[in-house]
Amino acid sequence: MNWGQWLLVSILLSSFIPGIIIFGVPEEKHRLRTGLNLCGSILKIVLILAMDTGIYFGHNFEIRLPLIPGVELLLNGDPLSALFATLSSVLWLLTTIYAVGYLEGSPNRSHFFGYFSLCVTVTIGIALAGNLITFLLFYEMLTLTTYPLIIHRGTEKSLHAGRNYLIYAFSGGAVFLFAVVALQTIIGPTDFATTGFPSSFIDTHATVLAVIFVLLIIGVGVKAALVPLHGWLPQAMVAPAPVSALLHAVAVVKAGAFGIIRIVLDVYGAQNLLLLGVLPLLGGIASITILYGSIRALQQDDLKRRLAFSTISQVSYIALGISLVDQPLAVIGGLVHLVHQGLMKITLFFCAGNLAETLGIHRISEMDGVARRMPFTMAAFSIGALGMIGIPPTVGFVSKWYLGLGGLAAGNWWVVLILAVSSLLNACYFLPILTRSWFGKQQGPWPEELYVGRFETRLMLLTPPLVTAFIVIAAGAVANAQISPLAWVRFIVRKYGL
Amino acid sequence: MTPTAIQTILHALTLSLVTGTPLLLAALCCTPLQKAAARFLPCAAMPAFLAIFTTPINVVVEVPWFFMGSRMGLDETGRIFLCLTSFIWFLASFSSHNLLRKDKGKTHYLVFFLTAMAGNFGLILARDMLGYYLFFAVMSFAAYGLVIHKRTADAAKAGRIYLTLVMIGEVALFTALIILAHNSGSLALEDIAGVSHHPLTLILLFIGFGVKIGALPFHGWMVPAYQSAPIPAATVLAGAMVNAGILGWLRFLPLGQTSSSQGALLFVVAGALAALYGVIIGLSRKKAGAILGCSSISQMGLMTVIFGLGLLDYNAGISAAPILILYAVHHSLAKSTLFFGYELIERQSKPLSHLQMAAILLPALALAGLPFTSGAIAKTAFKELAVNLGEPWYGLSVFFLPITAMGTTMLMLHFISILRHSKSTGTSKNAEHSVIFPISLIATLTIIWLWPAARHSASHSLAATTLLQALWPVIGGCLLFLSWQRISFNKKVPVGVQEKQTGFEALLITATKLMQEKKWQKPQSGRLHSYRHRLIPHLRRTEKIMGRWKVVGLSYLALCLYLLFLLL
Amino acid sequence: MITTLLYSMTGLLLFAMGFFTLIVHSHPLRKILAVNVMSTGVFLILVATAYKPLGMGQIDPVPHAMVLTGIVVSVSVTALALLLACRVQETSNLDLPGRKKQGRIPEESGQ
Amino acid sequence: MTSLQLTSPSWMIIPVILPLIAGLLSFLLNRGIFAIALTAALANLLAVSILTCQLLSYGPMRCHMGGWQPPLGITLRTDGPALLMLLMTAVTGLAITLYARGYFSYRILDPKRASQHQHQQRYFWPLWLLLLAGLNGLFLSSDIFNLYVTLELIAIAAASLAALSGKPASQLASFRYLLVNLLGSITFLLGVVFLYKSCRVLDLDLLHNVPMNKPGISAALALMSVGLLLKTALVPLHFWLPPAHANALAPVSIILSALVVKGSFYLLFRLWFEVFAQLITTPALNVMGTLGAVAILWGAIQAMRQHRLKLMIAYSTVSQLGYLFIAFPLARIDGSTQVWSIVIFMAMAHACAKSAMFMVAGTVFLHLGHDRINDLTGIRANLPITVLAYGIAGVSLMGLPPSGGFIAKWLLLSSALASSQWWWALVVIIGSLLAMTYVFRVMSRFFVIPEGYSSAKSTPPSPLLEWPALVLAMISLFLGLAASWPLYILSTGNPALAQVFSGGLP
Repeated sequence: MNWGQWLLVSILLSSFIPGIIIFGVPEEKHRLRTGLNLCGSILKIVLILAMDTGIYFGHNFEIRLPLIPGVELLLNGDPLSALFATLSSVLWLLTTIYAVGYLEGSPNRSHFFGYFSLCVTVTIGIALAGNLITFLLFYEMLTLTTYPLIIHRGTEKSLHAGRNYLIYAFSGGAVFLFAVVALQTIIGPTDFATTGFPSSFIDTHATVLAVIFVLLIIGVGVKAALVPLHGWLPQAMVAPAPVSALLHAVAVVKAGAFGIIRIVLDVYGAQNLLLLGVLPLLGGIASITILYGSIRALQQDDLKRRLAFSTISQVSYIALGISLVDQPLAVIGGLVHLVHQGLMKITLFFCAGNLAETLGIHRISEMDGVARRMPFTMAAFSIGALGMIGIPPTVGFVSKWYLGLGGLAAGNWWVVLILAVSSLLNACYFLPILTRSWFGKQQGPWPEELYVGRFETRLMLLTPPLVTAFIVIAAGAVANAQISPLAWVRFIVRKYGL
Repeated sequence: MTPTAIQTILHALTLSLVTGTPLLLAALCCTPLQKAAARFLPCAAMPAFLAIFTTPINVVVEVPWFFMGSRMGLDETGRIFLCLTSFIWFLASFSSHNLLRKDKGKTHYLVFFLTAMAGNFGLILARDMLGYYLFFAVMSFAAYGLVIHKRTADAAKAGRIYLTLVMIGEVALFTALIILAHNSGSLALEDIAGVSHHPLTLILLFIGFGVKIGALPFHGWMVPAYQSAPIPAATVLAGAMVNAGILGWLRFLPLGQTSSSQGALLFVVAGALAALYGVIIGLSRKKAGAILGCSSISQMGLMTVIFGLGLLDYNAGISAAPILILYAVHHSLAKSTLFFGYELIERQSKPLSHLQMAAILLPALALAGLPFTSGAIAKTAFKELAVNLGEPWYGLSVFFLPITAMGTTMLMLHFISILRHSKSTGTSKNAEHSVIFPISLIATLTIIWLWPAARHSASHSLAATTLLQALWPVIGGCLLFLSWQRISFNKKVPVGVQEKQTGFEALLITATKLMQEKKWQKPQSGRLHSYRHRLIPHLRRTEKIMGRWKVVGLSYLALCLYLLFLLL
Repeated sequence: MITTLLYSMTGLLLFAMGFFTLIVHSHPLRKILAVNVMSTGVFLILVATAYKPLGMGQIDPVPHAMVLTGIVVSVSVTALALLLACRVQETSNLDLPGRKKQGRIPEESGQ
Repeated sequence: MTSLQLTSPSWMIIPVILPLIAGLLSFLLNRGIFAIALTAALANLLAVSILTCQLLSYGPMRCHMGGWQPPLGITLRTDGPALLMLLMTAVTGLAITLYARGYFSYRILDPKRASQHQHQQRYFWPLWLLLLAGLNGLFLSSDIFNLYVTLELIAIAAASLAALSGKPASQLASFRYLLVNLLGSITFLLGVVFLYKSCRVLDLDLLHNVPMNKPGISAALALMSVGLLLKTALVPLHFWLPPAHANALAPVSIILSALVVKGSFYLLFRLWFEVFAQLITTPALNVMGTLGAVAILWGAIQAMRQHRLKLMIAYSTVSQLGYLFIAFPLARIDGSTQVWSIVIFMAMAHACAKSAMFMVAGTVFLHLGHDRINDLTGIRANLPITVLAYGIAGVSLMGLPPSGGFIAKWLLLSSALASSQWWWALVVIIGSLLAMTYVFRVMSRFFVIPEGYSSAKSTPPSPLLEWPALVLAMISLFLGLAASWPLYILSTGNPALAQVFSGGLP
């Protein structure tokens, strides 16, 4: 093994080993557990940054493990995986800090953090997966590792949500498996690195390949919460806030979106898909999801549920961008939204968690004047929300801008229409929250004031959202700089030669 | 480093300071240093003055890493607008300073005020589309905080309407910008020039900036907002921020380089209607702020008409642009002076003196186009434009301008009479702010006369025929007002329009009602559950039957025979 | 040839009878006997297979060995089956032997 | 197929003889029974490992017992599939031995139950060793009558083991179990008789060369098959399995579910695809596949509605056995290359995972005194390793990557799709989803820790109860990652399979 392969393995191990150790850490050894978690996550960021640097300078990271003929596990570091891996690792660090603060004093923490670490390992695995089988492996493991987190509270409601989550996720996984096998029977084993199969297959197997594409998208669409496969997501809100944050911003939903990107860009390739003519289907579903999620979000009074429906809507921007695969600008918009949506949504969920944990606020109708009690939290929330609406200079605008440009370049004016309507709807469900909390008058005492202290809430709960909110603005403000998510996405798109 | 490089850096520094200083102060206001920061509030506009005098025209500073590649610079139009805007902001910050003495929501106010200021300056300096859009958005959203500053029910309602419309404007603008950027292939404002405009873009831009200037279907926010915002805030809204809309049109539909007859018609019709509509609704209002808001709707309508005329063809554009700017300067100065005058009554303990009344009357009648005022110059310029355009525009303007002038006169007199009857609420006798109104007044009365670009129109406005033409509508307006007042004060005209829901609010409420959660919820999971429960006994029974020896034996036999049959 | 056929047919008949009893009757003892009859039937066929008329050559020893082994197995299995049948009657408080329910194992008896 | 002919005694007889002797010894002796059993299990594993090495270096081998050549003598032989099954039995057997030790030495406070435990242990070890000998004999034997004897041996030992628990339900279940096994054996024997009548040979390798043109042979195959199907509990002949497996003692359930059914299936499979391969018709294969598909679905649906953990696991066995049969119709397409690997992988992965699961069920039963699924909450705090083992075993049963079950399902799917028989693939997919449902129904209970549940309530169980389960579960999981090794062993001496592996081991 060369150093590159060691790097890939140690990236995975840097959270896997702490996770395994944490399972054995006694409940009361709080410091040890936190230390392990933080060391692991910081080490992982360092390693991933090393990998990013390597990738930028053209180094090829690859490690293979053949299982049986035609089936091999392949980890591969390419610019796209670097994007997702970096996002996950950075947000993991923040979420860990947040979770430590959030779960202070609650039972079963070793269990929680153990699965938490495994979950991130698996997410990074998805990022690094170099072929469909490896992707499938981590994709299924993601379901397994997130399930205990969703039902962590152990209530009947959470069990019910967990069951639905499993049914959705595994059904998606099963469809995906079926499609992967079918694809492999036709085109043989392929790596993501090959970027699309020879178009001669299109001549012979056009219909089958189109059907397989649809099946693959259904498989990953469950996690990406494309309508009508989104049912599990709002229910999964019963999980603790850090978990929701992780599910929505980093792990599950993003894994699905990332899968769509991989399938479109790497498995099929732009040319083949254009020949097959199935992309409008993806774009259409994505558009419907964007609108449907926003409209449903409007009706929610529960803050986390509203955020959940907002996720459904926002994640489909990625799919929408990718569906215009022949337009580099649209692809840039889709890809960069992967990062941007994660940053914004994690901020929102952190803040929602802070409200619940500090004042017992779960509903929007209870939020009047809350910004006066928790100004920093609400400031972060506002930044996240404005980002979602797409107000410059937040990152949300950058994504929408590129998506719109790409849509026009493809001659699809409806993309711009969808963006406009969705922005309006986003404003309709986010701005009232902001005005209520900042300018509303407090109605009676808070539902359940759990924390009174020097700061508005525990410092470990307050810092992560502030950091992510700062990134939301900063990453937007320096979008065009040499080092920014957008710059990296441009690098990716250049690599694909679009 | 070469001198040019140093110069470039210096220019970049100056230009960044223009927006950076208010932002920095805003940030400081969130910290314990708030008190000190508040003291420096009037200084926030200083770098803008610095930039006006030091930065040469048409220097463009590129900041490629910022946002999507940012470009800053000052061109001729920009400099005029920056001059005007920074002046008004400067005065308003003085006046805010007084306001803040005993205000509880000081922090909020300061932050929003300074942020809006930064946005307003920034958009003037921006030389790329997204920079403009960015600062425009910053300004619009920050102004929301100013609108609802008083936290009354009225303010909240005004804020809601304002926010709704701002959002609609933002989205329209965003869409328009995407189309523009797509068509021009670049983000630089200079590159828009050659782009042919799709009618859709024109409509979108009309909406996007029309919201800011209160163009007709999007005027709903203006009256309640001016009425409920604190006066310094209303001043900047009316004097400085509205110009962002005009500047936006000038930037994105550069006059003299764009022409579209359909677009022209849209702008002219909407503007003319707004000019009349503003007057009509204004007369029914009983609050000074509201009346000024209505007047803004009307005046901005006139500017929309000018802009629309400029869109007719390239030549018209070239002549309309300076007139539009002239009108904007005139209106901003006059309107903010009126607001400062209005502020006096809120500040001082005694009622307005006759001198003060007369002083307020001057800018008010300037708006109506009283001879020897800036208004007369602006109107003269307008008329000349119409003359140049020929029929039918000239004929229409002959008919139209006097009517609006009369209306504005009536409106302004209404305003003055309201001021006269309203009670003073303030306690202050501070000399500091009493300076603001005179400064503003002097500026209103003199600047246009001293302005070289307006010299031509200024001299024309002094011609006897022009004087007469300008005078009779004012006099007519006065007479009409007097007669109207007699009727209305006797009859106590009901103030119906004021309390009604605006169209957008009604729409919003209906939309929310339509989307009741219950209608969307599916009872599916329950049904599935019961199916499952009904199925279970069947499953158990079948399994039981399958466990009987006879059944097993028979299937055993059958299987054996079947296999035999198949294998033989 | 006819002898072999006769024996074989009888063996098959025995097998079939045993099978019928096994699946139709529920008494444990009958079931055990049925299985014994079945195995006897098979042995009969096996013996018949080995049968050669005198002078027609050597008798094949393999079937005989098989039958012997089979009988041993059958005896031990029968013993075990009888033991289990007794235990069933001892431990279960079901009806007396011969009744309809007897010998049929209640479904999911552990619940 | 050429194979090395051995006449001298070889390692091959060790797996048959040694457990037999150890079983007798453990029956006669009063102390040190566990030591004997453990030694036997270890020696068995050692012998099988040596045999594997020999196979890899020399290829398939045959050993004529006592120097008698067939048709008179009895022959043992080794080849890839047989050795993999032996390995599976040896590894699982060792784990079962350790687990049984832990199970029987669990401290039970109730004196009556404790003495019962002693009594059970007394008989468990000889029977288990006997069963092990029978299984090894089945896998090694090359003589079809000998196979019948081993089948009977297994049946006797298994039925006795199933009756050990002493509960009325288990008595009934084991009685029925015995009768069913007898019926199956006798039918098999009838088949053997028919075969002998037609061919006059009993050795499998010799049969291979006999022309298969007589109707008697077909009848023989049908009879033997149906007998074995009954023993393998393929739906609709599965009625005996769940009560027998669920009501037995936990170590016994493991043996029955993981190993015993595999024995008869292995034999059936060999007969169909090796000995009588020329006779097989496509409709017959499809019948098998259909029954397998029905088994997958029916077993899983029944498992989903069970309220007791052990019954659920038992029905899961019914379902998982279906996968083995679904491989039948896929065999026709590419010879039997793929189908062997599917079946062997499935069997191995299932053996490991199912043993782990029954071990978990046993531990939970000891710990709580019941195995009602709805009341399993809170176990996680006391038995973390057990719960982990259950989870991993569940992953393998569901066929999630990278478990052995996944590899098997992957192979199933890819051969189904390659031969354009996508409906089998659909059944496989639905089957795994159903498996997910029943596995996680239990899992979700494990995760819940009720309010006020204190983990200090009970003593931690012996490591012998927890670790074998985890190790077996891990093996089933990592079987997928090391999938090339079993395939390599499988392909040794099998020309068709060796082709696939022409590149050698990676």
